[in-house]
Amino acid sequence: MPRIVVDVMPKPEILDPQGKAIVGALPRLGFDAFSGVRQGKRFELAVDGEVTEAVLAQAREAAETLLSNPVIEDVVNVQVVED
Amino acid sequence: MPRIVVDVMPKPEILDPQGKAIVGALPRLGFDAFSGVRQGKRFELAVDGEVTEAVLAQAREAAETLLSNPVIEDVVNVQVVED
Amino acid sequence: MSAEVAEKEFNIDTVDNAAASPDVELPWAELGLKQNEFEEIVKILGRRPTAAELAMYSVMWSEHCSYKSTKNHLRQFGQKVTEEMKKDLMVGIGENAGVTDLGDGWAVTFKIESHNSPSFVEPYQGAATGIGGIVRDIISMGARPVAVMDPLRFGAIDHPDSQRVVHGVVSGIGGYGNSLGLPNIGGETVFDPIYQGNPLVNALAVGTLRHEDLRLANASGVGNKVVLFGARTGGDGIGGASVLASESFDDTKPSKRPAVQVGDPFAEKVLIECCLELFKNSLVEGIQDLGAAGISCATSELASNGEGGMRVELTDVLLRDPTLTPGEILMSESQERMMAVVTPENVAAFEAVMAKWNVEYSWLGEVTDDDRLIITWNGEVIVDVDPKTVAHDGPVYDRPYARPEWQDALQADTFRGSVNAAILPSTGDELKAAVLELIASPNMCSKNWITDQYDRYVGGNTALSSPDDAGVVRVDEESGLGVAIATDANGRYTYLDPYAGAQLALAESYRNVATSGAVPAAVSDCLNYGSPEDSDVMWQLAEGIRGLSDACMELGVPVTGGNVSLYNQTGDKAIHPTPVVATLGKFDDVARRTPSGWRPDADGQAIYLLGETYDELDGSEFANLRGHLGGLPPKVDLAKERLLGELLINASRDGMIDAAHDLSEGGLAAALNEMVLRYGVGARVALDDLCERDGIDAFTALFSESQARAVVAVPRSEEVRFNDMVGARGYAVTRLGVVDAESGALEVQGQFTATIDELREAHEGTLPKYFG
Amino acid sequence: MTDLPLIGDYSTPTTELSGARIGVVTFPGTLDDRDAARGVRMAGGEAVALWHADEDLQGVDAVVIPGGFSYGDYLRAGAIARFAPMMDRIIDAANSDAKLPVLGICNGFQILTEAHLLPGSMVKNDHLKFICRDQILRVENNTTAWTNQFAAGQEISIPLKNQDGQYVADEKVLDELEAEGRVVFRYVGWNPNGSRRDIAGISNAAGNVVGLMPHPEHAVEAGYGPDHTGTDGLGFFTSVLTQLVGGTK
Ligand SMILES: Nc1ncnc2c1ncn2[C@@H]1O[C@H](COP(=O)(O)OP(=O)(O)O)[C@@H](O)[C@H]1O
Ligand SMILES: [Mg+2]
Repeated sequence: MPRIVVDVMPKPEILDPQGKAIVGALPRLGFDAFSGVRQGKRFELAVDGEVTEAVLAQAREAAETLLSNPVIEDVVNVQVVED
Repeated sequence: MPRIVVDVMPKPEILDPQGKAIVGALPRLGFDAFSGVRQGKRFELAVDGEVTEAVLAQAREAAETLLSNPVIEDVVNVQVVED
Repeated sequence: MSAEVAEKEFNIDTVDNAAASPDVELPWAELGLKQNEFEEIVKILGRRPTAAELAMYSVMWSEHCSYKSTKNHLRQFGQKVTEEMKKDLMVGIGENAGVTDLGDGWAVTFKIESHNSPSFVEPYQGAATGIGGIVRDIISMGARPVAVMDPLRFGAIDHPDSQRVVHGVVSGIGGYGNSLGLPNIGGETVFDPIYQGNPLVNALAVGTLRHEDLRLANASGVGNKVVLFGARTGGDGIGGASVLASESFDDTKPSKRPAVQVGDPFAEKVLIECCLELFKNSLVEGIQDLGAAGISCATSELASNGEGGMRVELTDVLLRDPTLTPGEILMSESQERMMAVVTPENVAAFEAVMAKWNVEYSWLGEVTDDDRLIITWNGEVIVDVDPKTVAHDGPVYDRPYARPEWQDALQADTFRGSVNAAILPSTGDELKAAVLELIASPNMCSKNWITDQYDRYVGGNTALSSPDDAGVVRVDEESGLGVAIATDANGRYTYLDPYAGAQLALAESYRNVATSGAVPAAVSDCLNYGSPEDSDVMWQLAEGIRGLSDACMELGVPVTGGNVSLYNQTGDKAIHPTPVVATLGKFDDVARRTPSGWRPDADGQAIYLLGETYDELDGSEFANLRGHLGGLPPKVDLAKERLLGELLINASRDGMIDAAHDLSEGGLAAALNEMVLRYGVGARVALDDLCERDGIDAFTALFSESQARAVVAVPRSEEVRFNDMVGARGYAVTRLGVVDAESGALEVQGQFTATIDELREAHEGTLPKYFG
Repeated sequence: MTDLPLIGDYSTPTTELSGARIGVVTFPGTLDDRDAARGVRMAGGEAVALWHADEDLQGVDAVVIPGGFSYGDYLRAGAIARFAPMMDRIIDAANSDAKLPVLGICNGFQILTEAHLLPGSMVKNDHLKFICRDQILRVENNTTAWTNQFAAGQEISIPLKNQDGQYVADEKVLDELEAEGRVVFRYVGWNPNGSRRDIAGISNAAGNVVGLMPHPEHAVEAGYGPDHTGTDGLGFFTSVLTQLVGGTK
């Protein structure tokens, strides 16, 4: 069954407390290769039938209106994935 | 600057209350094309220098140990993204 | 629905099939049954069980559901009761939770339960679903849940794994409880390496109801409908049952079932409101929550407690995972589900309530006039049992027990005997350093880091909560009628003396409730022990139950329900026996509750110590700080506890005291510190009279953990009355000093002065230091 | 809400403020609706239950959107609630000439930002933990519908309890809020969640819509508020009743 993946990330200028906590924890665990971390959300929308343009348009609109808050977040990706 | 994206999703057999809440809301907003939603996490790890195999290996290990909880989540993707 | 299900390729093991194929190998051992138990099932049925029946018996006859190792002992809770103790008991042991009459048509129900091993595997979800489960027990009595509590035990504070467990458990309890709108009014937090691989996460919920709203879990009335509502059924909590995956018992197809349950607090919140609306409109005849053993438990208990039988079609269960087999559906422990019995006339009204709250439901069957529980799969009978044999007639064992060989040596190893007296603090400076060390220690430090993560305000009825001795909630806003609850246990005491330790747990929670001003009325307990198959542990358990039941009788408070959690051990090493005892007290008006510290306007009030102090340091927090555990716990004197309780309650009723704090772990040193820090108001005290009267030194006065003691603050105008009251009852009392709002310090005259800032830094710094 | 078994029921006190009808919205995951209704009643008003799925404002004179977890809030606090039919009515009424007074508390505040009645948004507390404590606030603007009974600069103590309480907005919006006096409350002594510029609550330009993270409804009755004595939250409810009776609505 095809799925549509929607990725939402905190806007770069908004402080991301979770990302910050992870950045702090990484070196303590011996991971020293990363200079920053940001935590966003990944949604997988299951589609029963075919992913038509109309379905994709719905996904895009849902991403902008419900799945993200444009004040603090950007939709960085809306993409069809086939299993 | 290159980034490594890590995607983490709740295991398919595990209840995903977040996804459930979204599935319930979508049709009320007129989005009727989706039969299921699961909500996971997307991490973007910033790398200062080059993404070597060693850095990628660190990202993979961090994904499995810190960024995901293997009891209830799967790492579905670890991938380099260049801007 | 059925069409879709019919496509599933299960090897459906019907009752006919079972009768016709007696020799099929069944995975009873993998499901945790013993050979004799399996043979008993065959005898009961007169044939081999079907796969679904095997699933039901195996979960219902597990230790967790059947109490097979403890049943013979637990009986004492029902036997050691007087008529007087039964007077206010509306529902006793055996139902989902006990119910106690509060007066004015109000009743209260409360229960404590464990969620220990799930919380070690996945601390957040384990703790969260622990709260979820106990709250559903309360709803199923027809009550509105009004508060929760969380007695916790973790491993060593500085062990690396404690980070994972503490963060996960605390945020899980908060994350679930806060989302339900239930104030957290107290609990316990203990750190001890003995719990490292086996933390204890106990959860308590309390609910209130009008008498007429009382509901019981039984299915009566032939033709009444059986409905399952709430969350859909998934494969949660049946990881161990994967042998049932194909139900053909060829384990070539291992199924992927989540061993951990994930909670959905929003679904539970909606379930609470929806059930209350059902109760209010009298739409259900019987109701049962789904917890351990899921539908197996709900159907067999409803059917066996009712008059008739029950017939259920299992393909009508709404599934989250369509690959589940009948056996798995019966065993699933998916959260946030309830089962109810509804008369045909009420079906439409029931459905309207579900629609309003957007809750999914499915009608599964109905109450029948025979005594059978019959479960079908697409019409074919896969379960045909006498429900009593599933729910109530499980195996019962008289496990062998004996006083451990090491017990005498342990009790002979006293603290005084083991430490060089020279290292004990004696000068003022040494005593001050010891007090600061004590109040900063993991067990005695402030638990604010934890309780600040819990909502204590929601509902607007919380009259006392952490750090006071008991949580107090108002039940009736008009009259102020309310309840107080405290939970306690000291695993070290119980390890040293399992009988006395269990009594001490009761004594402390009883004392805490009385200290708040409430009249102790009922008890719920969660018995956390190691493996009952170990005769040492079984002895601890037998002694614990005997001790607790004797003490309940003596204090006149009945046990109304509880929970047993066994096999709490890492390898062969059992945890300390930890019988967590919750005492519930009644308030005619919570406005007269007594807080555990004095306020600035108490300046000049007299500070009194009630009770006597003996040289009792074995098992104490001070001994623990010095790494010692041996000897005998403090002496139990229940007659004194009762008397002390009466004094504290009377003093509250007659307005003779403005603050009271009982003495327990950490003794007088801990109590004075906590009373000063409660509202940041200092005090001046002297220990001389106390030391002289009781023949002890200042160190013992500060750190002994003698029982039946409390510190109170008495307004000057009440001193004569207070002394008369205490004197008339012949209770030991000594004036320690006065509240001093100006000094900003705790001064122990002739010994030391510690500023409030010093005390606060020591007391409140510990948990943030370790956990951030 | 009120048609459910409240723990005890008591009648509305009769004061000169009674008569005003204040709606209290209940979503399925709302937790503090009973408390908000109690606040309204203790101040002398009549609390009217408003159900999220209904479309009828029942002629209320003002609305409180209380705290809780509206629809579970797993996605973002208030994200789904903002689309409820009752919210459409409230948004219209708040923006209409009548300028319906609306108070959003905690989750209610989050819903108001999601609904764009108030600017900015809330993200997780900077320390990432749920926090419940008594919090001191300074009343920075005492001219709104919900704060007119406080003195300017008055410090009040009410409970704070949330997980996603960190107020964020871009610098331009923040400067605008400051310049227009729309920062209504600021945290004093300690910023409990990392909110920009210590902001605890804001209003819209007209001052009829106010949102804040702390919980005035948990500080309306002595014995059950901060430190078991505080009743500073009552001022929110007397403010709106005073404004309504004063005919300034
Ligand atoms: N995990 C917890 N959850 C809620 N409250 C807690 C927790 N741990 C401790 N507390 C509270 O902190 C206070 C001090 O605890 P404790 O020293 O065990 O009390 P006591 O000795 O009076 O039984 C009590 O009010 C208790 O309810
Ligand atoms: Mg106490």
